Amino acid sequence: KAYKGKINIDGSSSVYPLTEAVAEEFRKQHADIRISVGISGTGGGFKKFLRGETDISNASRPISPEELKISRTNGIEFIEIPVCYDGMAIVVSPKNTFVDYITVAELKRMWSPQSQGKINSWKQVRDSWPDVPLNLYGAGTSSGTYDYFTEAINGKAKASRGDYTASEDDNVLVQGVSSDIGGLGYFGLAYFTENKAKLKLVPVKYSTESEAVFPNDSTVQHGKYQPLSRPEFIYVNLKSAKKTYVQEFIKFYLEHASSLAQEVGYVPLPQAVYRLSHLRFTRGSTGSVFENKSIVGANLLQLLSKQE
Amino acid sequence: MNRKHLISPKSQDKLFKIFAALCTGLVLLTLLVLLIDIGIKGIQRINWSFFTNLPSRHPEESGIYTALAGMVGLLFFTVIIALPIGILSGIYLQEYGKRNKLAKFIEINISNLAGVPSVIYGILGLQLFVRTAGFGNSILSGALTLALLIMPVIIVSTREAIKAVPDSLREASFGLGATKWQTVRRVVLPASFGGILTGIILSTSRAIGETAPLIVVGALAYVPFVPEGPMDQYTSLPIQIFNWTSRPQQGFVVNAAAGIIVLLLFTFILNGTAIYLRNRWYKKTAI
Amino acid sequence: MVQKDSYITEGSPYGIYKLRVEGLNLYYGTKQALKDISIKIAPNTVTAFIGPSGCGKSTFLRCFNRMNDLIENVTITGSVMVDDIDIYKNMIDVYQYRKKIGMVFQKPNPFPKSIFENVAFGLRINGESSKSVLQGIVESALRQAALWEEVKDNLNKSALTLSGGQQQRLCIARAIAVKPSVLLMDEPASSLDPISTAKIEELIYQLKDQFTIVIVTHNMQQAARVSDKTAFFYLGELIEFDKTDKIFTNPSKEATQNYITGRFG
Amino acid sequence: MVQKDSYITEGSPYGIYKLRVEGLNLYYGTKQALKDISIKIAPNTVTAFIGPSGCGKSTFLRCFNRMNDLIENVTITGSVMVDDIDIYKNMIDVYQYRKKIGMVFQKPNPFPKSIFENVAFGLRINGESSKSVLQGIVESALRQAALWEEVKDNLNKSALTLSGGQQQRLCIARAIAVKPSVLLMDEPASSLDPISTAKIEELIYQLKDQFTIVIVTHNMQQAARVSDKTAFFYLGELIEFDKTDKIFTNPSKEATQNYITGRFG
Amino acid sequence: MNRIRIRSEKVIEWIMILCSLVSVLTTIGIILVLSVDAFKFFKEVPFVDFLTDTQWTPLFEDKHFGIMPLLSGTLLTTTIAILLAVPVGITIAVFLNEYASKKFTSVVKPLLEVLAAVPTVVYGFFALQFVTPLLQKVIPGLAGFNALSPGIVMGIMIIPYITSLSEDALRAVPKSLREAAYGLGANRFQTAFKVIVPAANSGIVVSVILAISRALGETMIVAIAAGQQPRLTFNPLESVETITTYIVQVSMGDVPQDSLEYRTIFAAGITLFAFTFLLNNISFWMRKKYQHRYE
Amino acid sequence: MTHLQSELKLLKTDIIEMWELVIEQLDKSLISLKTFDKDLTREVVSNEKRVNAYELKIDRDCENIFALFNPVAVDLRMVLATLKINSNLERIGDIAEGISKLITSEKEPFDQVLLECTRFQLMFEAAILIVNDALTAFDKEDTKLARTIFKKDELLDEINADAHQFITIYIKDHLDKTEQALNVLSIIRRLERVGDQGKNIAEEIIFYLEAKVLKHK
Amino acid sequence: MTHLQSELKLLKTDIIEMWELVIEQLDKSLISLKTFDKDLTREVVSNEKRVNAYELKIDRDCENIFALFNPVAVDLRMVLATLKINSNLERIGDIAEGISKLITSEKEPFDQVLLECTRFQLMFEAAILIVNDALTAFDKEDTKLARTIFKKDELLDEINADAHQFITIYIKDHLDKTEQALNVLSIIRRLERVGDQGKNIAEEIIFYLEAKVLKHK
Ligand SMILES: Nc1ncnc2c1ncn2[C@@H]1O[C@H](COP(=O)(O)OP(=O)(O)OP(=O)(O)O)[C@@H](O)[C@H]1O
Ligand SMILES: Nc1ncnc2c1ncn2[C@@H]1O[C@H](COP(=O)(O)OP(=O)(O)OP(=O)(O)O)[C@@H](O)[C@H]1O
Ligand SMILES: [Mg+2]
Ligand SMILES: [Mg+2]
Ligand SMILES: O=P([O-])([O-])[O-]
Repeated sequence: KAYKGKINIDGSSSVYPLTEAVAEEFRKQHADIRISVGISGTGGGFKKFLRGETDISNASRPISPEELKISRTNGIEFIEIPVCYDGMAIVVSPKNTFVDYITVAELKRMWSPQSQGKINSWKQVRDSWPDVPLNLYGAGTSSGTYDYFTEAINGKAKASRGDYTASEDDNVLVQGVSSDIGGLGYFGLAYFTENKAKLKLVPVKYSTESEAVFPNDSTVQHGKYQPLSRPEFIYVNLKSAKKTYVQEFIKFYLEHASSLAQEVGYVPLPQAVYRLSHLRFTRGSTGSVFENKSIVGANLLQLLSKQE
Repeated sequence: MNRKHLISPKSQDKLFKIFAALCTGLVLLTLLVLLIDIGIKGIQRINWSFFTNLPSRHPEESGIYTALAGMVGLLFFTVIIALPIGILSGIYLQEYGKRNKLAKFIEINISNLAGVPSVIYGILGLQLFVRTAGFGNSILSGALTLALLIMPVIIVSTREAIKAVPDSLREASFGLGATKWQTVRRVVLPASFGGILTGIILSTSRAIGETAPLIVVGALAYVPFVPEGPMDQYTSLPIQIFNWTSRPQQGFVVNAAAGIIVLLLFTFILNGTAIYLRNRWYKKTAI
Repeated sequence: MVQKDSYITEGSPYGIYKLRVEGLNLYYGTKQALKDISIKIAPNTVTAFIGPSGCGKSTFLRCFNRMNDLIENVTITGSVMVDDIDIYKNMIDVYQYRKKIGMVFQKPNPFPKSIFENVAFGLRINGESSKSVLQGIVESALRQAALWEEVKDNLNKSALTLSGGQQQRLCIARAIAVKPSVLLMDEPASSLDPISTAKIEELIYQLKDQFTIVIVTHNMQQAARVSDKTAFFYLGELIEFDKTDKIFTNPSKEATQNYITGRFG
Repeated sequence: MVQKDSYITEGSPYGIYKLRVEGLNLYYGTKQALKDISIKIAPNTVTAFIGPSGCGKSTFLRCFNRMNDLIENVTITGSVMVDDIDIYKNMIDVYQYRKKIGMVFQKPNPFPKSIFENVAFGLRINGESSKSVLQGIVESALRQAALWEEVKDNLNKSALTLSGGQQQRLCIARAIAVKPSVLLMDEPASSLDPISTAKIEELIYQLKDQFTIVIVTHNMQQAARVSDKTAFFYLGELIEFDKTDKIFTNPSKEATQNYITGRFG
Repeated sequence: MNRIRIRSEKVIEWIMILCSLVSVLTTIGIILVLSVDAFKFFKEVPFVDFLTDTQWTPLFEDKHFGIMPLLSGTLLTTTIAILLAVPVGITIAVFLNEYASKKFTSVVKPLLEVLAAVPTVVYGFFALQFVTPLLQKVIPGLAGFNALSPGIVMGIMIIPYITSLSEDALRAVPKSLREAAYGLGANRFQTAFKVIVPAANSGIVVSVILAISRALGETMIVAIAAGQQPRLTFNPLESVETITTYIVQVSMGDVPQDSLEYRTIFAAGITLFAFTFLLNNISFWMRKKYQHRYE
Repeated sequence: MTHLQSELKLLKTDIIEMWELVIEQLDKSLISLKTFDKDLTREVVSNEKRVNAYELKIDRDCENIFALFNPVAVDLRMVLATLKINSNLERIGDIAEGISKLITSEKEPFDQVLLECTRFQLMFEAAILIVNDALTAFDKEDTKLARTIFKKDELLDEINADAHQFITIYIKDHLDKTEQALNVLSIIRRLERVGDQGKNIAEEIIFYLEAKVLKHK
Repeated sequence: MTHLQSELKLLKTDIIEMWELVIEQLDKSLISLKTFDKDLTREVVSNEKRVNAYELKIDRDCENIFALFNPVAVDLRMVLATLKINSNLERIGDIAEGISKLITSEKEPFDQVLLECTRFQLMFEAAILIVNDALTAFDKEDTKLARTIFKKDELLDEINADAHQFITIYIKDHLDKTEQALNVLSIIRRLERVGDQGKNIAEEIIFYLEAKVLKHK
């Protein structure tokens, strides 16, 4: 079978469902364009992307300064496109009756590297909680989720205690938390949505004073669920972006991202962001808007338009 | 002096029999539970479209077409690569270098390789084929990795099969003036063909089920097309299953179960063929 | 290409002896298995080698078709002459040479092929592929081996379906098919029942018109029944070699007598 | 607990016959392997079973210690009486019973244990563990089996290091050690060389003072040499049973004569 | 023509030697690939720390490179599997060989081999979703991820290996030994355990060793069901991480190549390799030593 | 036919040849007795060597058959019988030679009266018949015929017993012919012994074919 | 000692017993000849049955040994020799019986002159000696002794040859004793045949021990 074109996509496992859904829909109209979507994590994806092996890289965090450096030495230019939001759900077992909400500070107490081997009981986190052993479950260290969570809670990417159950496979975490009365875990909201019955969602207070917020479409999209909602991206190689079928694909992506994101359990970006992104794409605006900026709590519309 | 046994031999015998039957029963029960568990979960999804559909985000629409194609392609190349090398080295070790140092050294190597965990092969494949040779995440990388993985199995079973050919046949052949290679090709190989074939099939069925090394070489991907050459990307059934099981939607668990049924069928058919051939050939060439 | 050296089946035009061994010594590593053996065997006779286990009968037999070449660490001195040609000294092609010397082993060892292919094997490896030529030779070999009548309707059946005794005759047919002039047999009937054994013995008795036969046997009665001359080996030495009836009625050596009358050990 | 049933070694106080078989039929599945066999064997005699391959000798022999029980699908009718007790009909403990019937097989089959442990095996499984008792019995069994002198200094060496003939004598010692009254031997020398065979035959000749011996053999000469009476089987039937010298000089049945003179088939 | 034939014989032999060398190259390849990066790893991390540190957190802020937690996880799951599989596997082998009817054996043995043919991913989820909840009903304090459940399932998975190989070894014991034992009045149990099993013990030991090395190298079951938390513990009720799990975990993620974190998988891999290498050599040596016993 | 069988057949052929030779010797002796033909007697004497050679050969062959073929049952009895028949025949050969020698040593032809009164010729012919019948019985494996020999032998015994008396009387009448008479007596005794040998042979034939031992019964 | 060897030993014991019996028969015949003791002759006649029984038994045993043990080489020759010696001994036994019968049938004691002129006693003793020597040679496996028998037999032949003449002369002188003379002649002939049998036995012993066939040489 002769294809008109091939698009190689690789990278984040979080973005994967969305890209996959888009690719699937796109294929229905353009069966003659061959798209493959790999999963090698955000970092793994960038590595290939920056070697020029892939056309598009999925990323659940913005490109890092080190990666930018490589892109420059390799002469790879890219266009950054945010595609959706992902809220991170904090979950406990349904058997856990004592947790009503949790503050960011408490999360930090639980997860900071300093707590390693020391904070082993719920009581140590909040006095009113019982002396139940605290078992933590979280994303694998090579995922964008992990990077984002550590940055959002502990203030520094990849800074986390190591003595918890880390899995790249979120179902494993679902299973773990659901059966563990002392368990607490975090992972993408999509996984919670699919496993509501097995898990108990915990609202997060940004500070002791603010109100406890449950993650959902509106709280995430409107930046109320802070700091645990993050944008997700795709990066398009500039050379590839010049090919018409890639342009076709990106156009399709941005047109359908909103509905498909919802379908796969993510939160769509505001429509304006999609439009803006498409504009930036057609113009070929390269580079990252997050260079030297923290992503936590960032307002995409502002950032993107500022660049303009 | 009539020291009695602690438990009389007769009851010893009975007790053991009960215990052993229990063990056997439990293990078989486990198998049954496993199969039923999977069967119940997956059978609803087994239909024609499951085999012809491309992967999809909708579990009901998602099929194993590409995974199956990828698996067949992968196995094809694996076997193409591993077979001649495996069989030839099996022959060499058993027929030629029986006593020389090189053969001894190779033999130790092979017996070691047979026990090396498959992840380690994954690492080897990743470094050697994916990265150093630059084959990337292609069928070739996967096939080479799997080929190395099953080669020891092929070599060992080839040797076993050849070893089962009595020396008397070789002597008969030499006695008739045949050269070494003539003896190997016309007498030893035909006589051990059944055994070799069985070994190949069993090793292939092992290759089918391997997941870990493929994950390590990076085969986890959405590949909605049938690979057309060794350098194409691919996905394979166990990878697809693994992929599905890590999806949040329940529907994919059903898909995974259905995929497992297919995978099991594949392995059973291969194993069954191997058992059948083994019996048939034993009957025919029992010497 | 079928061997057409017709001389080999028609007795030796060379000296009066078909096989001549002079001062043969054979070592496995440093262990001497044969000690200074000399023997002369006339064409168209049956010679039996007898002696206790491990005395070197098989080893000696295998010198005649250089089967010992296949074992490492074997050293041979002295000469083994077949048709007055020293098979160890001269630059002979051992594979070609082996075709002139048929060998039959202790256990029937038919190839797991059809009866026909078994007998045709020796010709095929020599490049003969004409069906009609093969058929002719296979038939005549099977006839000579007194097996034709029993198998002629089943030539394509697997040789393994034959009984032990039939298999052994098939092996003889297979050896005969390449038209050797010498037939070596290493305990050819020791794994067979008395009836099959008797058939093999009859066959040997009939084949000696065309071949020079050397047979190793543990069964003294068998040596007595089938052979013209008998050689008694002991501890790697050839103790006595004489007409079979002489050996069995009046051996010259004490050791031979002790062995055949069962007074040994 | 050593069997002390002294009667079993001292001849039978029961009827004049040690073994009595009446109207025995044996089927493997639907195939009849033994047809209406009746035979009476006196104590302290050596009885040889001869006959062509597959005629049922081994099958019949194994009826005496119910070894055929181990094979599936075997049907037996008729009676086999040992010391006038029907071993199939009565509710006897087959394992206990087998201790009274020693068996020696075609191929020497020592356990991969020391020589001592091989001989002591039968006693050990019976619960005997006193070293001194074991030692006494092992020594006397080995002496009876004419092996003691050869192994007394190496009782702890693996039995597998012995030669074939020695292994077979060890197996006899092992069988003797549990003090059976009957010894069954299925071609006990067929895998041995003539010298070892002669030793085993001598041994049988000596053991008959203490045991009732039944031996299956392919080797008619052997039957002739060792046995007092010979039974000739053919196609599952007992054709003739008579004194050995009678069988070999003047058999009453044509079939027997044809078999022993080699005019068969 | 002879010259040609002899030459082509030589050519064929050389081709075969080359083929055989592939396996040598594979071994060398494995050792090189593992040790080059492991070597670099040990340039940065003292070997003593590697052996003595009780924490393994190379991917975290507070980096520790003690292999002990991974090793303890590996050994723990392996031990559980072996404790289950060896007695049960051998018992079944003896049962099939000595007690069961031929028909029964001919049905059960292939069924058992089916167990070995089930892809390990399947077992992983079986352990996580079926066995763990089941066990939690019996053992109240059992964590969702624990060493026990995958250990058991792994044990079940390797039972067929032990049974199959042991059964082969038992079957290779000549029938004549069995008959000899029965002839001496031994019952089935005595025959089986006093004669047949001792006679086949080298084969059985080899099967056990191979099973151990299989358990050590098993990846997917533990990756899925044991949790992925390196913890120095021998408590089977807690979650652990094995070496293989760690390798898969890292390779599924995005650890940058040529980083210290990346090299940890080689350090871990070479440790695993060393273990299985040792076991393989033991079994190889045993097989060589005893294989000609009954031939 | 097995190798042993063909050896046995050869053996049989040999002994039959010897047998015929022996009968010929007897025939010739008888003729020379009647015709006093000394050439014929010399022929008999010289032919005796051939008989002896046969005996040695057959002995040797029997020994070889024992050593090489281990005959049993009927085969064994055949060889044993042959072995014995062989020495019986040899002895008959000896007797023929002895008779011929006696005839040779005689200076004048035999006294017709002497011959007639002793029923000499009848006896001689009967003896030859016995050997002949034995041969037929052996060749045709006919034990019935063999059994008739015992009867025939009785005739010889009777003649022999009578002859003694006749000779005593005859000597008293013909003192000059004492020597001849003694010779005739000697010949008669020998013929009686031919009958005995024939009887032995018949016994052996019956032993061979029926495994019955009649000797001394 | 192998089973065959013990069987051979038994065989040897048996034939030696028979041998001794035969010698006893001869001895008794000689004594009765000298003493004209008819009781003794009757004893000899009745003992002949025992000799015959021995013959049958040994024949039977040889047959069994052939059938069951397949003797070869020296063992085979031993059995073959025994077989022949057996029939030779039986014939000697017959002769002893015959002599005794003759003595019994004699109405009056033998004429001393007749006995002396024929060197009768010497001959008888020589015959017994031959049988005795043969026994010793057989028992002790002494072929040298066996060879001396040929010489001794010549003496018997010589006496026999002479006896014929003496008897012819004697008859002419003592016509009334013709019958007795004929009987003595008959006994002498028989003794001569004992010598022959002894010679045969010696030949068999040498054949057995040295595998040399001396017969007809
Ligand atoms: N390949 C070998 N390497 C070393 N020694 C050997 C080899 N083959 C045979 N021998 C030794 O050489 C001697 C003679 O062996 P050979 O097989 O010729 O004896 P044999 O007379 O045929 O015995 P058997 O009757 O048991 O077949 C024996 O001592 C044997 O151990
Ligand atoms: N387990 C079995 N199942 C079915 N048939 C059998 C079995 N064992 C033996 N037979 C058959 O029973 C018959 C008698 O066998 P058996 O082994 O008793 O013969 P045999 O006289 O001992 O022969 P051989 O001399 O070859 O040992 C044969 O036809 C054989 O094929
Ligand atoms: Mg040999
Ligand atoms: Mg049998
Ligand atoms: O796969 P990640 O999106 O978690 O990098």
